[in-house]
Amino acid sequence: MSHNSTARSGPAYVLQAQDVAIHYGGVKALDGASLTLEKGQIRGLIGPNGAGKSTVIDAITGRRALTRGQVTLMGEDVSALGAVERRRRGLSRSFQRTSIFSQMGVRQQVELASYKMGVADSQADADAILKELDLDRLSHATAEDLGYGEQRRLDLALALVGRPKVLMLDEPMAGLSVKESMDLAQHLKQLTSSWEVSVLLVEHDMDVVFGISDVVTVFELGRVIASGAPAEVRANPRVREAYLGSAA
Amino acid sequence: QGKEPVKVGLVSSKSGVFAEQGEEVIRAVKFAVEEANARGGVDGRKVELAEGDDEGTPDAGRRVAEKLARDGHNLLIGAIPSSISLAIAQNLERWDAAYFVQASKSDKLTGDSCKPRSIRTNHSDAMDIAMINEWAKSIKGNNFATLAADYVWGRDSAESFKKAVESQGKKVPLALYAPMGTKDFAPYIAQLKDAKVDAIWVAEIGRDQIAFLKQAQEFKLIPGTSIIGHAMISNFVINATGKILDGVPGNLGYSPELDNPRNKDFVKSFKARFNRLPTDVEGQAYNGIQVMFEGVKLSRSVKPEEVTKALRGQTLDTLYGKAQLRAADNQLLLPNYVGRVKMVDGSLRQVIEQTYPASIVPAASPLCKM
Amino acid sequence: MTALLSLQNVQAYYGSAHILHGLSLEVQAGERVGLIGRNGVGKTTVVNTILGLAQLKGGQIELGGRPLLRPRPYHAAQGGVVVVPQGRRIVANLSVEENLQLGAAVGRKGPWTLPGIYQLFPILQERAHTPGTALSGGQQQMLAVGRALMANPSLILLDEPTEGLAPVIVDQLAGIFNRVADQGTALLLIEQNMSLVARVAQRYLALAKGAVVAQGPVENSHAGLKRLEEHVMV
Amino acid sequence: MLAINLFNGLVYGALLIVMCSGLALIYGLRRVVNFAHGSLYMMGAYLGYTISTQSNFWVALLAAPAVMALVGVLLDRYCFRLLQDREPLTVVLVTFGLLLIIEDLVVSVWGKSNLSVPAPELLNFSLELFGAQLPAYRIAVIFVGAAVALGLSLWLRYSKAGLFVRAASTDPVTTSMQGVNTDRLSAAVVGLGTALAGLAGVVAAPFLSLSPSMSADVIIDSFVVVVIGGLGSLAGAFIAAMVLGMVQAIGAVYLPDAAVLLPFVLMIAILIWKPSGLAGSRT
Amino acid sequence: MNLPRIGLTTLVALAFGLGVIQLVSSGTLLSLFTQAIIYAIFAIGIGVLLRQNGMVSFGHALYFGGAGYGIGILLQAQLMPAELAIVLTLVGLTALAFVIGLIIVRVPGIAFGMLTLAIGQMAFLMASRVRGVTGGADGMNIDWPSTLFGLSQSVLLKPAHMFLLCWSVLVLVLFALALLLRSRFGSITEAVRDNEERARFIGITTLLPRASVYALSALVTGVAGILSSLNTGFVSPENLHWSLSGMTLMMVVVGGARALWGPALGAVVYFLFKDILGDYATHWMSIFGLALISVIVFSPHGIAGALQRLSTLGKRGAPLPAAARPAQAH
Ligand SMILES: Nc1ncnc2c1ncn2[C@@H]1O[C@H](COP(=O)(O)OP(=O)(O)OP(=O)(O)O)[C@@H](O)[C@H]1O
Ligand SMILES: Nc1ncnc2c1ncn2[C@@H]1O[C@H](COP(=O)(O)OP(=O)(O)OP(=O)(O)O)[C@@H](O)[C@H]1O
Ligand SMILES: CC(C)C[C@H](N)C(=O)O
Ligand SMILES: [Mg+2]
Ligand SMILES: [Mg+2]
Repeated sequence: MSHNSTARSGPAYVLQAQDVAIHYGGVKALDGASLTLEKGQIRGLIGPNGAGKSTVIDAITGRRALTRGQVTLMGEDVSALGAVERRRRGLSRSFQRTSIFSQMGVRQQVELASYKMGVADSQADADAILKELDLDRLSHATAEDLGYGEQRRLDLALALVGRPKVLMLDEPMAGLSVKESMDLAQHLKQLTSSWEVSVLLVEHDMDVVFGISDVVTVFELGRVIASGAPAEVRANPRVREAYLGSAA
Repeated sequence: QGKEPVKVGLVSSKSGVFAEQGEEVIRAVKFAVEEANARGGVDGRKVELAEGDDEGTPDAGRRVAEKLARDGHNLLIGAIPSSISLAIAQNLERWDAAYFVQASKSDKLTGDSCKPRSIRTNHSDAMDIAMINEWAKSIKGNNFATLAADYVWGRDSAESFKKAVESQGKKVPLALYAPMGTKDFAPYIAQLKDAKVDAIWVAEIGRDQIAFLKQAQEFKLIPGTSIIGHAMISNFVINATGKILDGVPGNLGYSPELDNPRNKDFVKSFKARFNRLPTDVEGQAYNGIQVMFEGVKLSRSVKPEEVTKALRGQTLDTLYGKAQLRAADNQLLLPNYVGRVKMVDGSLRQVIEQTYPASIVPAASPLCKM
Repeated sequence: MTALLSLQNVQAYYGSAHILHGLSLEVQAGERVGLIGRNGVGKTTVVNTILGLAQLKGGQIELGGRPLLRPRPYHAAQGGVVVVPQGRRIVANLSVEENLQLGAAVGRKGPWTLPGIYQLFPILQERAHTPGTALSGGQQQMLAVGRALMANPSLILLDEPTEGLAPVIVDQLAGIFNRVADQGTALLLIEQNMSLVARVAQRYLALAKGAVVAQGPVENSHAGLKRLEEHVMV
Repeated sequence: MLAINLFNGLVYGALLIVMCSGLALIYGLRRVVNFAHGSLYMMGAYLGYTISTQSNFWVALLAAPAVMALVGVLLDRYCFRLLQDREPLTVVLVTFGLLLIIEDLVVSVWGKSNLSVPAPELLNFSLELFGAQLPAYRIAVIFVGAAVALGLSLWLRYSKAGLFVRAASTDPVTTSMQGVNTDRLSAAVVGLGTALAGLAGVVAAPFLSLSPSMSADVIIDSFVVVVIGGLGSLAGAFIAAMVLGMVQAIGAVYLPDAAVLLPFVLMIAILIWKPSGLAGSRT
Repeated sequence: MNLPRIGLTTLVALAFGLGVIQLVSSGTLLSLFTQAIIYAIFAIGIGVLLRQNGMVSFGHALYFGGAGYGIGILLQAQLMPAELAIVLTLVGLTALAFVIGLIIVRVPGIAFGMLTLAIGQMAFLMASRVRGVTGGADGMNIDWPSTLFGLSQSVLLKPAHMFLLCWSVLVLVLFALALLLRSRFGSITEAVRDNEERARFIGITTLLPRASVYALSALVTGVAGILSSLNTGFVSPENLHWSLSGMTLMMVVVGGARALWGPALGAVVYFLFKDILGDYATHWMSIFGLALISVIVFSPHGIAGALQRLSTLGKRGAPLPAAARPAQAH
């Protein structure tokens, strides 16, 4: 599938982040972490607060400039590209703090995103996505009038537009009820099989993470401290210590 | 009765750099209007007055003049600086108005920007300079500096002075222009001190000249260096600066000393009303509106076009005696005066030292095409 | 006996977002209470409501028996209730020592003085004149706790004090919390780290959807910990 | 000549220091860029005029700032505090409204004409320094500027209230959580800032005449100063005020046309490079 | 509003202008209206920037006076017909604004306001100090040719005709803006204003739209500047001064920038009230200052916002349409 340049041996990674680091002055928010995503894979990313989970998403999506490291999307080095360009190439994300266009209509903003992603029939595409996320009844409402859960779904809708190849979700379940979280998790699982989208899922809800991830990575202090199959990671004593505290 | 009233639009400064002079102009014009109405009006017509504040800027001046003119008060008078007069004169046809210049001196007003409906009743720069050319022969010293307000009149004045003295082989090594509204003249004073000239030609305006004189004294520029004032030895400046101006020479636009019946009348009735002599600014303004009234009488009309047309070329009875309004450029040809500030009867005021007849007035500018 | 802090049926909002739905809690003098709950259930909002940073639109808050009608952030500290805020909030342009002096703003007399704090956290004395924000996360947390103690409070509200801290530091802080409490200061410990709650608190309150949904005594045992974790992990 | 010009730069810089320290203090605590600050300066000057004609200049020098302090406290209590949760831009627009009101008030009370306050008798002489005749009053202005700068710096650095002000300028919420009554503190600081504007007005009166345009004359320069210095930073404002004073005094002589633009060029360059200003920490 | 309705409203509005000159014969009143309308267009320029970019400019007089100076200088040079000079001035001004915009729109919040203030003041100072072409502090007269767009000056400058011209331009400017902002460009700029960060993550480059809105707002203001220079035949540094920007900004705030026509309403209200009160109240500034503060405090979206709220209240009888507030999903 990677039609040019740096074809690598091993599995065809859709996304590869190598030794990415972001320092804010003396603060090493991200201190040399590597991650990969295969096609259709869900990778859970967990770690204590401030471990650098959001920052790694920022690094990969181009929201923050890298201090060092490299990001490869479908075999192509995108480290030098801006956030807009990466998004156009299929690298999409949601935000930990809901980030929508609060003064605009629900459908208007999804349709705009769809148009910007170069979808031929952006109208139809917008309607489809809204229906998918059960927001179609709210098409004409202004985003700021939506409830919290609806706003979270709208955030997700904006990320799904244009059928991205890679989706990075920053605590999408935060603030949702247990049932809503479970529904969303199912939904994600379904997306990966129907669209073959690869997902990086940052989440504090362990049941969700361990329930739907194919692989799980654990961060601490801006570095990867463990990575592997869910069961393996769960059993890792270092993880238990870092994440659950010394009493675990 | 039943005749259309004379509707005067009084545009002058109630605020801004020229507020002091504006106050005087307004007082004199109101006085003239009341006096005329008390005597049964002008040409049997009642005189109605409306006023607006030009804030000392061409923009605001133009704006209020337009409002007054469109409201029917289209016989305009009262602005002080040439810049406002120019902005008004430009639009007279558009607003169907006439304008009587009574304080602005810039040659432009009777030169390339002259207008049939705009009439100047005071001295122009060219007239002042013609006089100064004569007078300069008697000024001591060879080296001069000029300090002028950075706008049309200040530039005109300083440049003309320079030309006048240079033609006599004297020098003007330093020419400074301070923006209108300058509060702190210290940097200019520093340069003037440094230039070590024999005298400084000052063409400053309104408040600025008061500030300049005070600060010049603070920094001991004066009395060490003498000052020649263009439009400076005005009552309001003398009053505001105390002894600083004592002995300073300059041109005089009007003086209550003028010896003719018309002026004597005016001084008398003014004194009766205000218990003091009229100032130079008041005299000029009063003279200006009298010319306007004269135009109404001559034309038996209040139409701006007719009023001004009737005046052109006429010889009028003015505060300066009989004077002709030159048809070529609408300039009233007046005698001119050099004076000096002196202590008279316990107070400082201007005293005429020399009078130059109207015959020295230069010919009309060829640039004026009406 | 009157509670140091009491919230009755509190309704709190951020703008039009209704966050606390009839929350009630009480802390008595000398008590050690754990307040637990998942991310976003409104734990910080409890603190913010007491401080007047979230809008109180129903219910009642009392400080030492005195009702707080229109809370402003300084009322709590003046009433002896000091907050160690989530994220620590060390004042950036002040030195370590100045940050501590800021804590003494209310001027309440009591056992805690600058030397006392330095004795408790020797590292702070070493770094007294460096900018507060130049400290590491754990040191900043000590500074935040020290700053709160400088007010000689009767109750400290600790909002996730171990967030983002290495386990060793967490252990250290647990010891300090216990020492502080042993000297008679009441604690309301907001935490997601249940082992810390188990080691410090005597009783817990579990929050969900902006209200207290469960409470009980804390047992510092494996089973007790499991029970606490259930409230946050579900 | 250089001596005189440097001197003039110092005088104007000193005036700007007094003016801008108030502006910076208010910005620091209230995050308000106060468009009305120039009008408050003007009001102080006119008050000073009235008081000094009633009694004398020295009384005016104390009383006018005192009255202005009260005005500031009221301004904070009934304006800035009520609007503290609104967007900063909204509050800026409100201060513009205040500007209109205060200027009208001043014109109604004192009229539009030019007033002047004579320099106090005590300082009505000139000194020969560095080969130039320098008016004593202006020398005194430099001392006032220096005293304000030094006094404020010491107060902020070493007093308890100063500590609270510094803390609240960085993080008002945290400061308030420590029990500092930031409402009262803000009122006091806005009062102080306004008093400084008033002081600047009284000090300026004897060498810059009083007129309704005096506020517009100084406010833009003050903005340039606080922006260059970093909004809310006092040290930055002190330095920037001196730089601006010098640029204006010296520029007026050597580069009369370009000089007026220099401060703006500097301000634009700095804002584009660092939107929070030289010493500003917040964006 | 849908397309036919916008078109219809435009036609009705144009006809209204014709009606006004039939009914009002007072030259004074008409020239007052004319002035109000010119400032209405100016205010719309500032309003567009606020509405589409969320940015407050304290220096828009730059484009108002700039247009006057531009046209004045071109006409003085007598190099081209006046019609072309108008187009060239507007194009030049828009291009200049675009370039300035590319630099300054990156700067957020109040700093942006300060930047615009500084740039505007620089223009003011330059125009006041450089006497050569601009006449310095005296301002310059603008020599309009005797005929413009085939109309002779004397016809064009009749108060009624001048009014009609300005009114029509106002209506057309609003019409054009309404069309433009309904388009994709409108959505994009709205998105960037609402949430610049998110906009980048749906594939929008944010700098160009912002700079374009800035240029657009300058263009609209420039149109007002041209009309003003036609109406007065004069331009001076005061037309570039920050206090003019400030006053017009206040009109925008009073009118409300949420609706396109809000700023225009603000300007008209400003001039009418000033005129009505003018003779009775010398305290216009205080009155306006108080009005301004009250509007900011009590009706953050200005008169237009209040009117819109009233009309939705009237129509639906409830502050929020029921459709917009459904029960929480599941
Ligand atoms: N703009 C910034 N400047 C300085 N430090 C920052 C900045 N943004 C983040 N940090 C720091 O970087 C570290 C990593 O933050 P990040 O938001 O990536 O954590 P996280 O793992 O997503 O945590 P959470 O679970 O709380 O969302 C933290 O210590 C944080 O304080
Ligand atoms: N300033 C705010 N405006 C609007 N909503 C807010 C604001 N702050 C928090 N919220 C929302 O209020 C809810 C409760 O937040 P709160 O910070 O109290 O949670 P918490 O229990 O402290 O979570 P955490 O464990 O992450 O600290 C969340 O849904 C959050 O998104
Ligand atoms: C009063 C004067 C200084 C005005 C000056 N004569 C002018 O023409 O502008
Ligand atoms: Mg995060
Ligand atoms: Mg919290």
